[in-house]
Amino acid sequence: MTEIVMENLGKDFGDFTALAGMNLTIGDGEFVALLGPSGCGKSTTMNMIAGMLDPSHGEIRFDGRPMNGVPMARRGVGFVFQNYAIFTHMSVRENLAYGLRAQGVGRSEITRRVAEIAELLQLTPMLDRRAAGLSVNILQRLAIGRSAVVEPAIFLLDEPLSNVDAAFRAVMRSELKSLQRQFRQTMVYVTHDQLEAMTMADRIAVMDHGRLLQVGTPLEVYNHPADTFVARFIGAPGMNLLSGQVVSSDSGTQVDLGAAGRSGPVMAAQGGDVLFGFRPEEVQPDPAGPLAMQVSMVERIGARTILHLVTQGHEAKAVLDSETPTPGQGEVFRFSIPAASVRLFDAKTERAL
Amino acid sequence: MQRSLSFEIFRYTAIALFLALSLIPTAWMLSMAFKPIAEWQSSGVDLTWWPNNPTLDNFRFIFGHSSSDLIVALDRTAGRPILASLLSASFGTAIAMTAGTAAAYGLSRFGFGGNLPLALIQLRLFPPMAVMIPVMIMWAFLGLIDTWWGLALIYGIVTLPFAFWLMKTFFDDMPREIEDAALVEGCSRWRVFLRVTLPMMRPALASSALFVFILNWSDYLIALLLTTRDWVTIPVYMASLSSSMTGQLYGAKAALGLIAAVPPVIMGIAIQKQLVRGLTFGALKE
Amino acid sequence: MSTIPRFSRRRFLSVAAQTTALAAVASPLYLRPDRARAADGLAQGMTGGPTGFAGAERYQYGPDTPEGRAIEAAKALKATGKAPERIVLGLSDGSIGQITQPFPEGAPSVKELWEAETGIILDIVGVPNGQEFTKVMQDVSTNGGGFDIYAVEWNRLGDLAETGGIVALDDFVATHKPEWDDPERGYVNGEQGVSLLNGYRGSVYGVSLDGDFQTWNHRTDLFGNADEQKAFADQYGYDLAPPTTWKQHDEIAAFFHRPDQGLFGSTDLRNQGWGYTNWYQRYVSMASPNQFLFADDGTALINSEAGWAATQEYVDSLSHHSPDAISWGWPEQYGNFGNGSAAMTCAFSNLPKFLDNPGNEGSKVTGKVGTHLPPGREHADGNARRTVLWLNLTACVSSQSDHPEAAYLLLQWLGSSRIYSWMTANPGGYFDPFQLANFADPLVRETYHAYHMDVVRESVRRTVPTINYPGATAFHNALDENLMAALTGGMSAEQAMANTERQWQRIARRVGEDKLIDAIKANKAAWPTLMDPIAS
Amino acid sequence: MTDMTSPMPHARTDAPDAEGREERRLGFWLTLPAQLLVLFIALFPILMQIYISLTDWSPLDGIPWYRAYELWIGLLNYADLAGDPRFWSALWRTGLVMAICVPVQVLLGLGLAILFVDDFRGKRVLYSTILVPMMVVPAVAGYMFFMLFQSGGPINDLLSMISGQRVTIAWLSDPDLALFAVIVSDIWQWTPLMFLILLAGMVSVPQDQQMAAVLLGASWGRRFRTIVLPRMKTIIIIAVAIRVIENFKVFDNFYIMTGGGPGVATETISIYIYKVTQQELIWGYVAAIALAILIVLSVVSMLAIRKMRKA
Repeated sequence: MTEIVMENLGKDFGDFTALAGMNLTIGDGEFVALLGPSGCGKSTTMNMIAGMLDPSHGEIRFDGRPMNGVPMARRGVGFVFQNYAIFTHMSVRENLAYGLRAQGVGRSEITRRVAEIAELLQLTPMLDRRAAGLSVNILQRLAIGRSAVVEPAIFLLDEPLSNVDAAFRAVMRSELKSLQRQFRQTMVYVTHDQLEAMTMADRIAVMDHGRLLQVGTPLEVYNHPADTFVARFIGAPGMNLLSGQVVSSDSGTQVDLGAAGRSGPVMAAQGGDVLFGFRPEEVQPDPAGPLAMQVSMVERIGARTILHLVTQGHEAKAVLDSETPTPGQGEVFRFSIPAASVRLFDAKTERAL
Repeated sequence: MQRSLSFEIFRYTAIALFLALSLIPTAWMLSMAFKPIAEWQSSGVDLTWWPNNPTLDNFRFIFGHSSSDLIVALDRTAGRPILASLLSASFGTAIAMTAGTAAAYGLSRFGFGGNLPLALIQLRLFPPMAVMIPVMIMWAFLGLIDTWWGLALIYGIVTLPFAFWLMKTFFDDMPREIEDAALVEGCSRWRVFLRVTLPMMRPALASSALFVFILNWSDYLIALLLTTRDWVTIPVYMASLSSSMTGQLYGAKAALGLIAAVPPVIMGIAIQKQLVRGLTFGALKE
Repeated sequence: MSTIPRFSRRRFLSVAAQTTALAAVASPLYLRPDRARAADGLAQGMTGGPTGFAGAERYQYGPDTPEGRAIEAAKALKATGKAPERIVLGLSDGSIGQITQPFPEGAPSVKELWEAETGIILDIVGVPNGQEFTKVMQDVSTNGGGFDIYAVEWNRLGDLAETGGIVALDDFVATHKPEWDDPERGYVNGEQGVSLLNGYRGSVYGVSLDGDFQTWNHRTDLFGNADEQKAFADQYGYDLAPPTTWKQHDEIAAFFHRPDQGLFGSTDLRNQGWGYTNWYQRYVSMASPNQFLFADDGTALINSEAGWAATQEYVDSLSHHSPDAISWGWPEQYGNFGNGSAAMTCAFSNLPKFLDNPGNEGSKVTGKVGTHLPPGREHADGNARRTVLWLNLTACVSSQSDHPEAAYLLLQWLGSSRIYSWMTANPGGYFDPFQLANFADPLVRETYHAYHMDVVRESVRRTVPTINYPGATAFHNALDENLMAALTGGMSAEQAMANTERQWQRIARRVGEDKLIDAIKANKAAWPTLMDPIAS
Repeated sequence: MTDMTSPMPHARTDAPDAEGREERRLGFWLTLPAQLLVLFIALFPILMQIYISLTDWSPLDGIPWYRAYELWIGLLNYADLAGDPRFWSALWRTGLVMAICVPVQVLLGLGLAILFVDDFRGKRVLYSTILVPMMVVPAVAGYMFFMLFQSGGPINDLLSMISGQRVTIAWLSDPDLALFAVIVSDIWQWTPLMFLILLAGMVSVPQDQQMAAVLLGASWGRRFRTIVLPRMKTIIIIAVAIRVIENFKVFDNFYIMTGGGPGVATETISIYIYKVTQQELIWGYVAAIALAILIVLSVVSMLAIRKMRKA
């Protein structure tokens, strides 16, 4: 229940800049995901919030209190490690009680709070089991419970789902989300999986190469990527980006995509070279559509079908629901993109236009 | 993790204190090795801590160059004992490592030799002195007394337990998938062991071999009882470095001691990294 | 290895040896090479011996000498193919120099001379000091066969003979006549000396190559210092001089004991394996002419007033020793004395040779060493001054040797007075003089110092043999162990002697009392009876 | 060495096909050399020791060992052994040395490992310097310590410098001090190995668990007690076991420094056996000692292993 403010936060390791001038405010009770590929600086940011790393420059404030130099034990931060860092040589109960004991809480108080948190996390039946050998989702709950029991103001989660197999992730995601709702604590969640970020976070901070690229709600980030990196990174598959030229004609402003044809009318603030972006899901088969590309591969995955499209110099994907009749491999696929779904990016700066 | 300044001060002070004490014997050996005879006196009022007139005479002396007549010229120089130590310790290590690695693999992968872990612990636990009489008789019967190969054989046996235990922990740790993959490729088990497993185990082999070598290299008691003339090892030879002129030839002993430290140091430096990993005995598995 | 075949093989060989020896003498052919060499520097009538230095003729020999006979017999063996290619001699490391280093200037080495004269290679294997017996026992018990000749401590002879590991040399002695008891040149005390050093239960088992009669040394610079003399006389009421009694010895030692100035009163050894040589000296002088260790019936006599008193004195004497005395061996003792850190000490007779030696640059006592007779105890009929024979390398022929006669011939040659005098004069090793000829030899007297040689000869006449009966090792260990317990305060003198007595009884039973009583009697016969006049 | 009841490797039975046969063959051949070496060093010595321990055989008797039956004395050696104060005191002393050396070595090693577990300036050099004693041959160390502990030697010289008055403690001539001195040499020699092993163990304690504990507010001491130590339990047991095993046999530096003396003040079991073997030469008795030790060790080690398996 704390607001975290990062101001011009940066970290250098020698010549290497892990994080450069990060400005981000995480509101009280907010669930923010730090999203980006490995090496983007998201873990560095989190470690600095936790106090494991000292910033090279800039400041972190919790509710206005500067945290620089405050040792991690006194920051009131709960941390859930990638592999949970459960004390496997102890029982579940001992794990849960660890923080309370360390802080010198009285015995009866410990018993009470451990019972409480165990109940909340449905860990009561296994309180006296040894932590080694418990299943992953129990370990996750235990890790959260171990941190939560000392009532930290902030929860930091470091890719907690990366060691979990895909089938189980959905379960764990929803569990995690509901836990966050119960605790209503400020949570910072580090992940490289856009799906996790999209499904759980209130806001997503997308990072790459030590820079914060965009902060916004999942939908904002999805619908209005600030640049081509965000556009490609969010969504599966990511946004199609075809290079083209803005041309003006009688039917309004269009983007000339060369061999693929000319797009329908778009709203463009500038002319010249652009990247023509559209989500694969927005592709509408249209025998009379303005765009045409050759189908190089058809991927049928249950409810959806993914078409891989090529034309000289262009590659794109289209996601159709499986009801829609699809052309065969090698055939030409004609389609259109609704004007509202088109996103244009500057070809040089790759920023959104 | 950041540590406080006071901890850093404590750390350096504690290490400095420990080293100050633990380096005394080594420093003394270093100092003795370069002292001329006049400064050997290790006792009394005119004790010298550091050679006033450093000299290489002690080294020249043990290799047969008598620098002055006052020391009895050596009838045997240190060359041969050094060779004896090198040969017996190296081949002893080779025996222990070969038999130990093979057996460790056999047990770790195929469950053969279930009796070996206990038998080998007992073998190591048992004081060699207590079996030296039958061993002497056996060795004499086999013509192995006073030979470097006889010494290598007993070294190989007494250090076999270490080779076995160390290698077993490595094999237990090693994922089987890689071997299985090679098996699927159609390699025979034996080929997999030689061509896949052993090369992967090179760091483990190196650190185990160093440990075993140091144990063999350090032996005094066994060589004392099993060698007589041609193949006495460094520690046994060292005992003979004394004369009526000057008492114990401490300078010569120190010089030889310094030389004796060279092979372990060289090997230790060569495989410093693996050594640390090798000595965890697989105890860190979850 | 079994007794019977070994015995018959030995017989067979000795018979064969006699035949070949005769054949050799009869055939002039074998003498020819020697004649040719004789022209080269040998004195008139001599057939062999060292050449190339002034006085070499003293060490040369004619055909009718033990050395000459040994060489001729060895050559005869060689000629008939009955001699080995090489003879392997196991020897303390420190002694090897006397055989392998030429001495004096211009001379060959002992080894070179033997090899030149006989054509048999002499292969010497060094054994670390103090390990002689261990190595021999290894070779014997494992049938190692590594040696033709063992050199061991003299009083192990009985033990070793009992193992069957060494051969009796009687037949060879009878054939080749070593003349050890020659009244002019031979062993001190003649026949009796020979049987003491070389014999066991009536047979010859060894050839002595040493004279380790423990001899007392002092520092002339300290004893001659006028200030010291005055201070001493003031304190004790008599003149400072080398002590004649134990009481004087202990007082003088206490007087000079100044550890803070790096000077100890007396540094005779107190460690295991050596310390009891001093106890012996104190104990045996307790009665006139001797306080024996065993009665004739084999009863131990040490657990008595005499034993307790000697032990108490022995323990008390630690007060004028180095604090490290208990852990010092002779190398430390020699090093310390050479460093000028002791007023008196008792050591092998070679101490002055090594430490009062201008060639020994490390020694600070060159020119300052004096020697004296052992201290004694005054009885009604005189002063019983006694010392002991301890260690003393004696060479034995291994029963595993394929050529025992050749090995014996080497020993006869080495151990006879001419070659031995030459060898012992060589400062390069531990072989010490013990024959009358040695003491008189100018070269030996030069090396060992004239002042010392006469004292050694006189000390020999006052020397008590240590235990050399079977079980000698065990007897000494038991004594050692208990004396050490007394020294370190773990036991009273009385307890120590009582304990020793008990252990000795056990050992005696094990060895067999009949064997023991024989050996005790033989040993006793060698004890001196000489009493010195009591100084007024 | 006693577990010879199953010298033939027991084959795994769950691999019935051709591959299984190949595995069995390979497993057999791989373990064979070690089995043969163990058999080689165990079989004859044990049988021979049993045989001669029932006799009064000594090499001094001049009969070879196989004819020792001529000196048959039954169980007398064992009866003697039971009442041999020197044997029991040597055994007790060996235990005492172990009881002092092993904890000190392990604790010192642990302490050093704590200091070395994270990075600091000069770590590599200091680390290598600490390992130096491991590289010195124990026999050589024995000679060095003999010199160091002379009453006028370097150690007293140092003490004199520190205390300001001349110290002449006779370390090696006093029974208690001599034992202290040899223990010091043993600690000096083996602490680095303990350090090496324990550091390896400590480095491998998962960093994130320690971090987690820090974040939960645990002090250094609590973390060490509750996270590091429990994680290192096995490696500490192994380190202790190695030292106990090797320390039980200690000979080299003790023998060179004091020869077991003064008296029997530093006589460990190995030195005692050495002396009985080399000086008293009652080899039937030595065999009885050896077998007694063998039996005791076998029982102890089997119990220890069983206990370790359970844990």
